[in-house]
Amino acid sequence: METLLDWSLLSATLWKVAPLLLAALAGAMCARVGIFNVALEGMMLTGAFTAILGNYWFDNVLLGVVFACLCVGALSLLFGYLVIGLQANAIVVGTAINFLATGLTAFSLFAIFGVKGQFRDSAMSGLPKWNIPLVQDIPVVGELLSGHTPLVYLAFLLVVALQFFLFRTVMGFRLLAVGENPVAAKSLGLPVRRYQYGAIVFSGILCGLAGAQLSLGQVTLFTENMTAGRGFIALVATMLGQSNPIGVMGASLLFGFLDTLSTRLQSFSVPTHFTMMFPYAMTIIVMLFFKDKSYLRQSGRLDSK
Amino acid sequence: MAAINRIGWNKYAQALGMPFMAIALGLFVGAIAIWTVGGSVIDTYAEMWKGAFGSFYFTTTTLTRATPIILAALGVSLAFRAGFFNLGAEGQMILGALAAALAAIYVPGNGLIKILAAAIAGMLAGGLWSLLAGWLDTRFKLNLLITTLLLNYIAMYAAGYMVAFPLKEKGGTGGAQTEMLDSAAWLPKLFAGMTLHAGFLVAVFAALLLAWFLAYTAKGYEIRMLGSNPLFAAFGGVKRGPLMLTSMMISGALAGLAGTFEVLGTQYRYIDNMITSPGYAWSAIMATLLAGSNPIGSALAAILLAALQTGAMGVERNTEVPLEISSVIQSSLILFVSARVTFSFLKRRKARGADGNAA
Amino acid sequence: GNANNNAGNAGNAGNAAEGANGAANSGEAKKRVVLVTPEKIGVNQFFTQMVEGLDKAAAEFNLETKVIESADPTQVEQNLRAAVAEKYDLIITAAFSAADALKKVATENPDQPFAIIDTVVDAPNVRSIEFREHEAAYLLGAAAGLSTKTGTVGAVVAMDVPLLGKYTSGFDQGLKSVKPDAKFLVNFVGSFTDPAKAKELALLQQSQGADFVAGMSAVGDSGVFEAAKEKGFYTAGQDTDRTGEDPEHVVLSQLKETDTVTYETAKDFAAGNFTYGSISYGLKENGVGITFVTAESSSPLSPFVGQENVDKLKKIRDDIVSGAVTVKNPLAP
Amino acid sequence: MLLQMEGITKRYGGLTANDSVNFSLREGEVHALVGENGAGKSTLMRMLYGEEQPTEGKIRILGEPRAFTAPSDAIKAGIGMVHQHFMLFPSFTVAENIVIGREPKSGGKFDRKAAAEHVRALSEKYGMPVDPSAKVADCPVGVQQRIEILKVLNQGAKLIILDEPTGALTPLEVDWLLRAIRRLAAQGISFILISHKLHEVLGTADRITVLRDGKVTGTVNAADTDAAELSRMMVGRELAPFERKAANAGEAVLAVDRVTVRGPKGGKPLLDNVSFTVRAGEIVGIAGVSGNGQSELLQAVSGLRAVDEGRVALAGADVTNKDAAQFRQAGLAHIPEDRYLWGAAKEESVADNGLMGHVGSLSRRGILRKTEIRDTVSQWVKSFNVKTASLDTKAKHLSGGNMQKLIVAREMAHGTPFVIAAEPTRGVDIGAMETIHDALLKRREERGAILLVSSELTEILKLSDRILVLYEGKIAGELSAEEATEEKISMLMAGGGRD
Ligand SMILES: Nc1ncnc2c1ncn2[C@@H]1O[C@H](COP(=O)(O)OP(=O)(O)OP(=O)(O)O)[C@@H](O)[C@H]1O
Ligand SMILES: Nc1ncnc2c1ncn2[C@@H]1O[C@H](COP(=O)(O)OP(=O)(O)OP(=O)(O)O)[C@@H](O)[C@H]1O
Ligand SMILES: [Mg+2]
Ligand SMILES: [Mg+2]
Repeated sequence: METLLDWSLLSATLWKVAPLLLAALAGAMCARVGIFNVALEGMMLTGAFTAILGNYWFDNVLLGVVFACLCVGALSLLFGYLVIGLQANAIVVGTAINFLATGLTAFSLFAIFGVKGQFRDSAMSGLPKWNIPLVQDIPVVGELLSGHTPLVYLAFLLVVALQFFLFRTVMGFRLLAVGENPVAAKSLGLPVRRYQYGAIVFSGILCGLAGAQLSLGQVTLFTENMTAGRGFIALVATMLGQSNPIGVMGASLLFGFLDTLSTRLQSFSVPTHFTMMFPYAMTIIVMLFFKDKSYLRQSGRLDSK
Repeated sequence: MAAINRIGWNKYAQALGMPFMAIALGLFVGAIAIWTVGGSVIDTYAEMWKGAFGSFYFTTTTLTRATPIILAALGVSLAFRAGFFNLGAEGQMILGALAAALAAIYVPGNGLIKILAAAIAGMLAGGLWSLLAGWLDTRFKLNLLITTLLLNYIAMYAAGYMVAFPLKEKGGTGGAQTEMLDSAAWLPKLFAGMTLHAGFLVAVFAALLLAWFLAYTAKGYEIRMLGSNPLFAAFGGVKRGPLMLTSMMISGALAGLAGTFEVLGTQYRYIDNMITSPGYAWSAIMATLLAGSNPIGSALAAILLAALQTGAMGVERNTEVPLEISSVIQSSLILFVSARVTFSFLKRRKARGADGNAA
Repeated sequence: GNANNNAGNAGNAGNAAEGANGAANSGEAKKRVVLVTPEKIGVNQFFTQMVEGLDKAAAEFNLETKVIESADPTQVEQNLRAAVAEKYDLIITAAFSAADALKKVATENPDQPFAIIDTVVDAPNVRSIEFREHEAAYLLGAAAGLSTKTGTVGAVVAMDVPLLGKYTSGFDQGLKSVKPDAKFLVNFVGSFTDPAKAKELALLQQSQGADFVAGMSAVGDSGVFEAAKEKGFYTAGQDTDRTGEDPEHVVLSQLKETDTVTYETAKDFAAGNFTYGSISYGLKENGVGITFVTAESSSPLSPFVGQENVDKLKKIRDDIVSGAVTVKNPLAP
Repeated sequence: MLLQMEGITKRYGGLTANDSVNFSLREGEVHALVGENGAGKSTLMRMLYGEEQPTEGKIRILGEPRAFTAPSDAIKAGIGMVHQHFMLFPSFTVAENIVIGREPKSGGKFDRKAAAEHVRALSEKYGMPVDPSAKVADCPVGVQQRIEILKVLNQGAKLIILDEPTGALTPLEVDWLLRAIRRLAAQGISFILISHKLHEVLGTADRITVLRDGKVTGTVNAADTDAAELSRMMVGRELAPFERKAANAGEAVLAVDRVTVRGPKGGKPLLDNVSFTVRAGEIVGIAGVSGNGQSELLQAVSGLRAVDEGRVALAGADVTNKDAAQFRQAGLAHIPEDRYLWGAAKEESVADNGLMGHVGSLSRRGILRKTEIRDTVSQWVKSFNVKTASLDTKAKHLSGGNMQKLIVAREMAHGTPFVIAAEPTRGVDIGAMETIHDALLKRREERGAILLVSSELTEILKLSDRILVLYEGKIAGELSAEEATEEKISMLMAGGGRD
């Protein structure tokens, strides 16, 4: 019972990684066009709120998710306009958007639902859990892979799709070009800004999905600040995964795994503060074993423009 | 004349002028938010102003709040200027504050000795924590952005553990906090009955000193060049490794000092989350970026951000506008200041006028 | 849905009261009471209940009331000072994070009456109100011990901070008092606002054999409730009676009557018999408790607990009140 | 007429970069554009390419007036531009760089195989060999130049603008490029060629237009003019005849002893057992096709790169594997190969760029002496005729040639016994070249030891007392000033060493 590693550990990792992964992919798309997106946290929070709101208004989970994507897409458009259109510093704008999201969701919660802090409606149904016909009967694998919400599967599917998009399609190729050398891309006549806006809005949609998975998939409720720092972890996962969809997935899974492991460590009378520190410390240690690619180092200089 | 130009007052004037119209636009967006909740726009802004600068007391409160932001922003500015994107101000402040509290409690001696010991301990702790990230970069090529972010969490939990268990005050109310400092170790207040403490003077002095250091000293010059083009600096005989470690160390020490003054000047003990919950570090990073890493500009931006926060309290106390809307107003102001709307507007209009077509 | 807490300034109870009673008492100046919270009320039941208690007192005793939320604890001091400057007749604040600021402000303003809830500030012009949550937690632990079938129970706790030790330690004492060999699992969320993580931890404890998992994770408790509903185990809430949300699985609630306490404070002040010094609320004073044992609940009693256990618990309660059983306060020196 | 630019004026605030410029181009013509640094050549071309819009004037293509608001418009009109600073994606392959914008695709999928095939065919058609699957970052500059031209050709350009295409090429590559231009022109493609090297221009162009201070001073047929006339039109004066006194070399200042620098694992050494000395009062020229170890040699004798074997001594001190600061202390000044990579901080002011390396002498107890700094730098700006608005202008706003002059001034001012001059006149106009050459010779008179590396053989021949030729990391031969000829050097550079 008190073993450190068991199968449910991996299964727990898988489902709770989904919002993280979606947000980290969002970060990766932005990084690919040369924008450092620290607003992931705020966008995810907005997604979580609007997903619940949409579900409540339309009484339909799917519409709830779509509504979240639209709202966060719009928010990311604001982010894009300030950063690309008005040349504002991405980190300042991102931080301000995080702040805005905290205030706006809390306020709307009160304005719309008339409650403070939390909205929960036991009549509301969350995202369905899909059991995969044959897979679910395989002993261990079934437990691991079956019974997740559609967004969990979508998250992993998106990894493959984005990997394909970036490295196999023409549009992806041009997007990479825009990120690698915007001046050259512009002189070639590529619509640099359009690509940047596209990537940002898409990342907004991904954050909408991430939020929806959190508020309609993981649980079925909204709480002020319920992202609880996941957006920042996603940011780290983006960087750690070097903005490669597969790499980002690896980093997110690593985080999820370390986090699950850290809760298990709580039962081994390790002080809680240290178990909570564990994923972060381990990540630094893991980084020692992965050689830093130049791309990553450059992203560290995306800074003070 | 020449001398004036040399100091670059023009640049400062511009740095101040540009955000001005942006603030106006931000206020406009905020007005929409206030209007939607049925508040009076004029009253709300009046209360905001009063809350920030409306009386001598509130002005000093704003400056008190600005003090840690200024110091941390200076640290961040220095690192940015040297080309290192140090996002670790939070962790550095936390450890600085904790170390300062310990020194002030346990170092024997009179008040002055305690204060000095606390300042040294705070700066050392913040500096070393920052140095660790720098060292991981120079020695193992670990990305500084990631490590500084991660080290924040580690510092936060480590300090949390220390005050929740081994260093928790005896008896007391059960809060995760250290004992209260001996009142001898409290920083003197600048005015009776006000919160503003001597740390503010140090912060102002540090801003001037850093501005002077970067513009007028050889090391400051080397740091600027290192940040601007590291290969050029290496070519010219600047040693990256030691210079990086020094600037990270000083950057962290300034953040540590920010934490120290929070302990010695306002809280008189280390309390869990006392650095994180007011969001000092992110404010500092914003202030730095708003000012383009210019020390004086960062200090002014820090005061602006602090004013927005204390102003929000004024709105909270004296109007029916909910607290959440204050954060909406605050963030829209920041968004527009950051965009330097005026600047881009003018630029575009000019471009259009010249070309006769939209760019 | 949740109760409409009507917190903050959005519905200013003072003005409402004025509208209702203004004509009747036009001659006499109303007493003005302000509540300064040390942080955003947000998700914190503890504060929302205080606002409710204050609103109730305002309506009943013709008070003008006001709530000031601080954005973070560093702002309490300026808000307290502003409240003094505004010449409120009574300034109430709460929680240990306001204690230092209050100590300072109270000392500088010796003629201003203050009250602080949930911690003690030693000053002649301050009334301090404390809770002995560990007593209620003891009862909850005992209830869990009496009810569990598997011999394993758990608690999902917001953070590993000393203050919450009152809950876990009390629970543990109660549990062991009725079932010395019971297993008590404790996991920490690391946040007060993370229902997803709380749910994950509850599921973990269930998989480790717990059939009762107490929610002690503030807003996270909702996540614990969801887990209980999904996997069919039992759980309990905090502060207010939350059994109504899902009586089948949320079988108990540990109560902390901050609303009553705030109400009583305002009432005493309105009636002119306000006293200073420290008051402690425990089981004896009915300031804390658990549903079905110390307070009625509109929800049906779950068979998991059962009337027989409730009766045993009532006995334990009486023993604590009489001093026959002492619950150790982990924070006591 | 394929192209007519009529009365083009471009103003930047108060500065007039182009002043009623008329310029035309026929089909299949090579039309060269020459002029001093900052004369307005690039500006004129940027307007043609849609990167800037003229303040006044008209552009006609085949007689029709056109307005280009973005490069994409110009590309559509069949105009391609190869910028002086390449516009490539270093981490992409050659094929990817060439086809970008018109990628072969199958249902949205980028068909990289077809791209490689297409590029192979393209490079055969135009006789420009490239390896489609190589990464651009790994390609030598000459190949990168080819890639740029192929890219433009692939876009279907009928009019190609080349802004100083030969600046970074080796003589062989230059030769090859110029012949390719003639060949393509014969196929009907038109070229505008910007260059500071008059012999290239005279040998390649059909017509030559000279710009001075933004105005056209004349358009002449290449066949009817010569270098002297062109330079008179450009600079407004006759250049002084060049004179060089015989060498009188003294003791060794730089001694390189059996230095080896190993390359990436398994590969050949980048420098293989290289020994030579540079003595006081002489200029030693290093020639070689790029990629044969010049860069590594420069870095090894300036403290920017560690050596694996051997020793380096500077002015009597052993400086093997010391860092740049210690080299400088021992007596090194260094005009770097790549001015923007090593030589300058673009975002900083002219004054700050000038200060680098002089911090010690221009500060007292760690504090900068601002007045002296400004006096010193403005002295250089004056003596080297650096065109800059002020000392506070950011370096990125200086034209490349002016930046180069500033760097030369800064490094020569050190007065060190040893000077490395790597490509000292790359991208500078003929007037500035004269100034820089004079400065180097003057230092030689003052008994300085100078190591000159240049891809311009004429420059090497003109300045050097001794010439060393590097081939595959080894010294393939040494020639004295008297015996050296372009042919002999070229032969050594190509590996035909006299053992
Ligand atoms: N965007 C701009 N803003 C202000 N001035 C400019 C701008 N672009 C060019 N100039 C100025 O216009 C003048 C002409 O520059 P241009 O680049 O055309 O020179 P050039 O002939 O190409 O010089 P070089 O031989 O050094 O390349 C220079 O004085 C330059 O400083
Ligand atoms: N924003 C600007 N403000 C002022 N001048 C500018 C600006 N942008 C470019 N310039 C000027 O435009 C000119 C041309 O720039 P460009 O990058 O084309 O130089 P270049 O032709 O490559 O230089 P060179 O050929 O000398 O190496 C330079 O003289 C530069 O000073
Ligand atoms: Mg040019
Ligand atoms: Mg040029």
